[in-house]
Amino acid sequence: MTNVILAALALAILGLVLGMLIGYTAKRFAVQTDPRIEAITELLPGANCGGCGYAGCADYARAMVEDGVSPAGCAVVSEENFQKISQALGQDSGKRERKVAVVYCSGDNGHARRVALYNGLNDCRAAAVLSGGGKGCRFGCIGLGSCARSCQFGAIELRNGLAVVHPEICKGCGKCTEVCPRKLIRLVSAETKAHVYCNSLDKGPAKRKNCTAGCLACRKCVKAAPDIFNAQGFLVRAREGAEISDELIASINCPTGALQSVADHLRSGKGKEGAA
Amino acid sequence: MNSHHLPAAPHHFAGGIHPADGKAMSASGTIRIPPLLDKYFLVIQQNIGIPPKLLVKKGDPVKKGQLIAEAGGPISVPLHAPTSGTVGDTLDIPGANGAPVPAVEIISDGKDEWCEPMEPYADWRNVSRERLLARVKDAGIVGMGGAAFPTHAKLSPPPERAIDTLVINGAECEPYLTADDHLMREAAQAVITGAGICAKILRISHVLIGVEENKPEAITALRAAAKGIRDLSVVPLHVRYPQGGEKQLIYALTGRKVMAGGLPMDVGCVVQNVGTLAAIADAVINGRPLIERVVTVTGSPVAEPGNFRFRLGTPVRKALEFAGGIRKEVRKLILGGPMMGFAQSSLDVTVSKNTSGILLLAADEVRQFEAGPCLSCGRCVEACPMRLLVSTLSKVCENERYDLADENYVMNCLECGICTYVCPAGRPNVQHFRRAKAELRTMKRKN
Amino acid sequence: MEEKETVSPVPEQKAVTLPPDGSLLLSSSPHIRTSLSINKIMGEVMLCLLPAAVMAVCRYGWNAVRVIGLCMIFCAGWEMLWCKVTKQAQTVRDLSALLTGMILGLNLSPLLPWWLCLAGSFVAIVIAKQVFGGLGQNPFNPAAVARVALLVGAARPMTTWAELPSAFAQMDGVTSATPLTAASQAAAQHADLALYNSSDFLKNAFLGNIGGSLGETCTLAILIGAAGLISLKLIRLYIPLAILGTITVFVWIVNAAAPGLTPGPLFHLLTGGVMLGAFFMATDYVTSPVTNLGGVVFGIGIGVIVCVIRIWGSFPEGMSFAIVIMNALVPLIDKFCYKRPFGWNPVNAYQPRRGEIK
Amino acid sequence: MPSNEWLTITVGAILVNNIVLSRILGICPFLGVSKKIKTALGMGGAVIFVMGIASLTTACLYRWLLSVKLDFRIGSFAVQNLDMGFTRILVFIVVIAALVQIVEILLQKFSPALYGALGIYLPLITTNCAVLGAAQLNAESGRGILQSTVYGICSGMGFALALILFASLRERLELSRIPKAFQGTSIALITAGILALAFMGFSGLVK
Repeated sequence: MTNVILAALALAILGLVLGMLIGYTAKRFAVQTDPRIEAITELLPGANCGGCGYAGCADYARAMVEDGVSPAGCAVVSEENFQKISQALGQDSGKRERKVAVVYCSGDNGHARRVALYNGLNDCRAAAVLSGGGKGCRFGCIGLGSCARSCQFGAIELRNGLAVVHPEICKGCGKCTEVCPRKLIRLVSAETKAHVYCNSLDKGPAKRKNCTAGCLACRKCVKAAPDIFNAQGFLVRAREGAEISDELIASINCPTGALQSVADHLRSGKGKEGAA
Repeated sequence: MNSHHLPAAPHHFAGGIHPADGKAMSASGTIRIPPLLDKYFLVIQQNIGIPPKLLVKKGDPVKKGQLIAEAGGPISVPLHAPTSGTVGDTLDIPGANGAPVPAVEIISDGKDEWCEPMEPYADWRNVSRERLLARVKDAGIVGMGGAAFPTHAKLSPPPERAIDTLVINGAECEPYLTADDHLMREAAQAVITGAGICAKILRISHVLIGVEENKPEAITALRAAAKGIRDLSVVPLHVRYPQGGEKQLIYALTGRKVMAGGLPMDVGCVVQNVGTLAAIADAVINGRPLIERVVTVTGSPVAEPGNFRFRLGTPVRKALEFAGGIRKEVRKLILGGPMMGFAQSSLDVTVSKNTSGILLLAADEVRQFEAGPCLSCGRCVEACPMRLLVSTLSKVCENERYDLADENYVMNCLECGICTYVCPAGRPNVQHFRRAKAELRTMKRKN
Repeated sequence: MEEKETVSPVPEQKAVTLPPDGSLLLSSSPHIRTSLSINKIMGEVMLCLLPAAVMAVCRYGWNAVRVIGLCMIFCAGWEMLWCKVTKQAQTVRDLSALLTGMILGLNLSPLLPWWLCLAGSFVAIVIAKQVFGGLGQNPFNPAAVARVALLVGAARPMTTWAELPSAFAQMDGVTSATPLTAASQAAAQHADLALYNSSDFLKNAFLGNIGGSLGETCTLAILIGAAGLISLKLIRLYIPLAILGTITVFVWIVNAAAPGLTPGPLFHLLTGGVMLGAFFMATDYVTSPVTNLGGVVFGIGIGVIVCVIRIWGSFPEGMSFAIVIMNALVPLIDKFCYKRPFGWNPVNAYQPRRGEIK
Repeated sequence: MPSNEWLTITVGAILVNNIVLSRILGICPFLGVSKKIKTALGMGGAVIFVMGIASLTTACLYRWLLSVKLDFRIGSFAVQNLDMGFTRILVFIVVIAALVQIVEILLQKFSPALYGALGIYLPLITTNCAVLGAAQLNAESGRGILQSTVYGICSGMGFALALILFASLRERLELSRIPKAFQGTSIALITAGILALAFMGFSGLVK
């Protein structure tokens, strides 16, 4: 019994001495860090997608706290956490507009003309310098899926040689817009319900030769709704965030189908794949 | 071989291979001159650097050799009309690397009349080097071996660089191509004269001409033409690709190693291609600008392969017609040689200042890339003339780890294609490295 | 310049038949490629292993056919099964699994039961190769790993040898042990090792009249195969020569320092799996360094480890252990044995000075 | 067979009875910090250091306090033949834990980069079985203080060797197309298993 008591005593003393030693060293050699960095890192999504331009979420959190960078740079974080971060930083948070990526092309294998076969790396950037990977159109989607691979959230689907963004999954981080060598992916307001899915600046006949789904700049849509659509050279664009009803699209009845509602664009690709 | 106190010239380099060269197909005969075409499509930018500025507009009459675009800056050269006629549309045609490029159409009037020529310097030895250099620039001369770098810029190194040797590239190590070989055989005197002009511009006398041993006629012709010229030697080199790579050639001829990321002038050398020299001689002695070049049209589907003196702007479609047409199914159309040339998807590409060959490959000659697993067999490492750790690099690039690619010196890759040629797994190494280099360049530009 | 202004006769204009739209192939340079392929390499290596396999059949008869055949079939089977289960393209056609099976079979005892062949093949193909991602991704030599696993896990069947119908068997009086085991036992008992250095014994070892695994007994057959490998340019000599050289030097030094500890260098070269390992297993592309210098370091490492295990360790043979251990070092060797690119640090850098220019 | 005691300790600790590959101790940091050679080097150094110091301290404690019979009296309270050996594990743990804590604090102060790289794994050495195991093995085999320290350092070196080997392999594995099910820890464990298998070849080198 004495042994046990003695042992306990001895250990207690040992623990006390060592504890004091640790306490002393901890005080003597303490390193100061801002607790907010850790807190904000916790609030960030932790996907480390790099969409904000920093090396991962922790780095961005550090930049927010130390360099006063705005938290709006993170497109992925949820609204709730965004508010919390703004609070932690003592900033006034504004309302953020949700943005999604859109691939401005509808030239899948069924529509776009192939001028050559491509044999090489399965990567758009590598193919872009080789006559654009075989498709005739030099503005459209190359269709090797570099954007799909770059997407952390799996929002891009490669469908019959055309990349299609699923807007409900897309977080708007913008990674795909950087990866695409053709620069035909853009971040637009999620409110936009329809787009002219074409990116070609070629003249009408040249465009027609290369793709049966390109915008021919017939201006049917511009005439129907001049406040929504505006032609820039040989390409028409829908105004971002404009209210476009399905009826309007139906009444315009785009001859090549380049103007489509987002939902139709998602659906039509599927149907064609089944047909092909 | 030379009196200079230089490191021993090894006449070869480490690594390299000798692929089946297919040169016999186009080696015989002489350089053929094709008849005049109705239309030429002259790509406006035919040089690396700044594009020239177009001086003519649609409907303007032009004479053969007339200036139609002036140099756009120091690293730029002017462009001249290939024949007489009128200027047509300015339009986009497929460029050699796939992207469409602006070109100007010249509609021939069939007379092929020369414009007022530049003053011929028949006695070039007594012309000042400044005037010679200006002539090289005015004649629109670029490196005709493939790089298309403006020659006048190469011939005016910064004053702090001491140049002592002019290295002349007659190696023509690319398989299938015989354009330089034919040029050296038939216009050896022009090559030697061009070398003399360059040497005078550079204020040096030591000239080394490297020619692979498999071109004995060219060596004989050059030696005959160079007879009696002190300090100029024609050096036979081992037959080994890429003997004509700048760094490899300098090493083989002088034993000097150009530092990674460095330029030939760092080791006191200036390298010129034989075709460029012949063009320089023509420009100086006859006062004629660069409007035509020797092109090899070859490959098993070509009915009558050979070498042609094509005007710039000749569409490949027409070029193939001159060569007798196509006699079997073509799988690949290549501008340049098979190792470093560019595959084309259209016959509308045109001959430009750096087009050394038009090569067609039939289906049975093309082995596609398979992207098999790297066995780490080391054949690529053994063959790499830049001594890169290709197998590791290839895997690193496949995983898009460009940081590691940089650590493994991917920026030193020549893109000569040897590693891809020897790879039993059929991995598209060169494409990997090209992509990695492009990515790294953008990354570095960003930072 | 001899300018030719005359236009040469033009061939009559033949219509250029164009390739149909979209049939031209676009790819990055180079546009020509060697005719070598992975399955060609594997097939040629198997061809080079044939002499050893034939000798094994001559020595051990149907048992040799059984073990080698079973291993090849099982290896190919496991590979096919794996590809099926993981839903990927069948890779058995690259012949690498068959080659692994063949090497594994040559590394086993002729009396090994079929289920151990099955287990060994499983270790080689699935555990040592496919879980790492298949051919080209495995850090360890599959056959060597399988042999090590069998040696450790099934020591008895792995070291039970058939009665040797040769003259030497009677001479030695040991029928159930390889000369290596016998020699190491003899050394432990401080017995005379002269027998193992006799020219008679060495001749038998060279011709294959000794006990051992199927493929490793006949040095002559392996050397014939090795000559094939070299003449077909399948391997470079750096690795085998480094291994053999290291073993020779190491054993020679040990012999000089402590006579009676182990038989001479020739004994060590001619017995056990040294020859088979040096030429066919250590030179496996995937698991050996890519540079020549790296190969030498790799070979020296194997040689030293083999000798240490043979002379002082409790296993009589250490070739496969040595190969697997050095396989683990290959990434480090590749890292440190790589000389930098051409012109990175020119030894004979030439810097022309102003005064030298005329 | 090498009979020299020091050779036995060093070769035994580094190769034959490698603390990771043969005794399967310290697997957590072995798997955790082996992703990069650089961090593996740092961790290896830390382990060598901690093991050396821990072995030294614990050996001293054991030699002079725990393995001897104590006689002492405090006032009227007298103790005779007190054997504190049974508290060995407790004492070792407390001492090692405190030691590592101090090392950690010092690292954070003087080498933040290394601290960041080692991250969570430094506290893990606190109660690491490899460190404790080395101390225990020392106590069990009755080695002297110097021998114990050398053993501790060599065990650390064995750990570092295995770690660096493993890190270089994992750097290579990172570039491999490993099936998804086997990525990460599972392939690391398989690799470690094969390595352990190969290191069995060294058995019998020392008794």
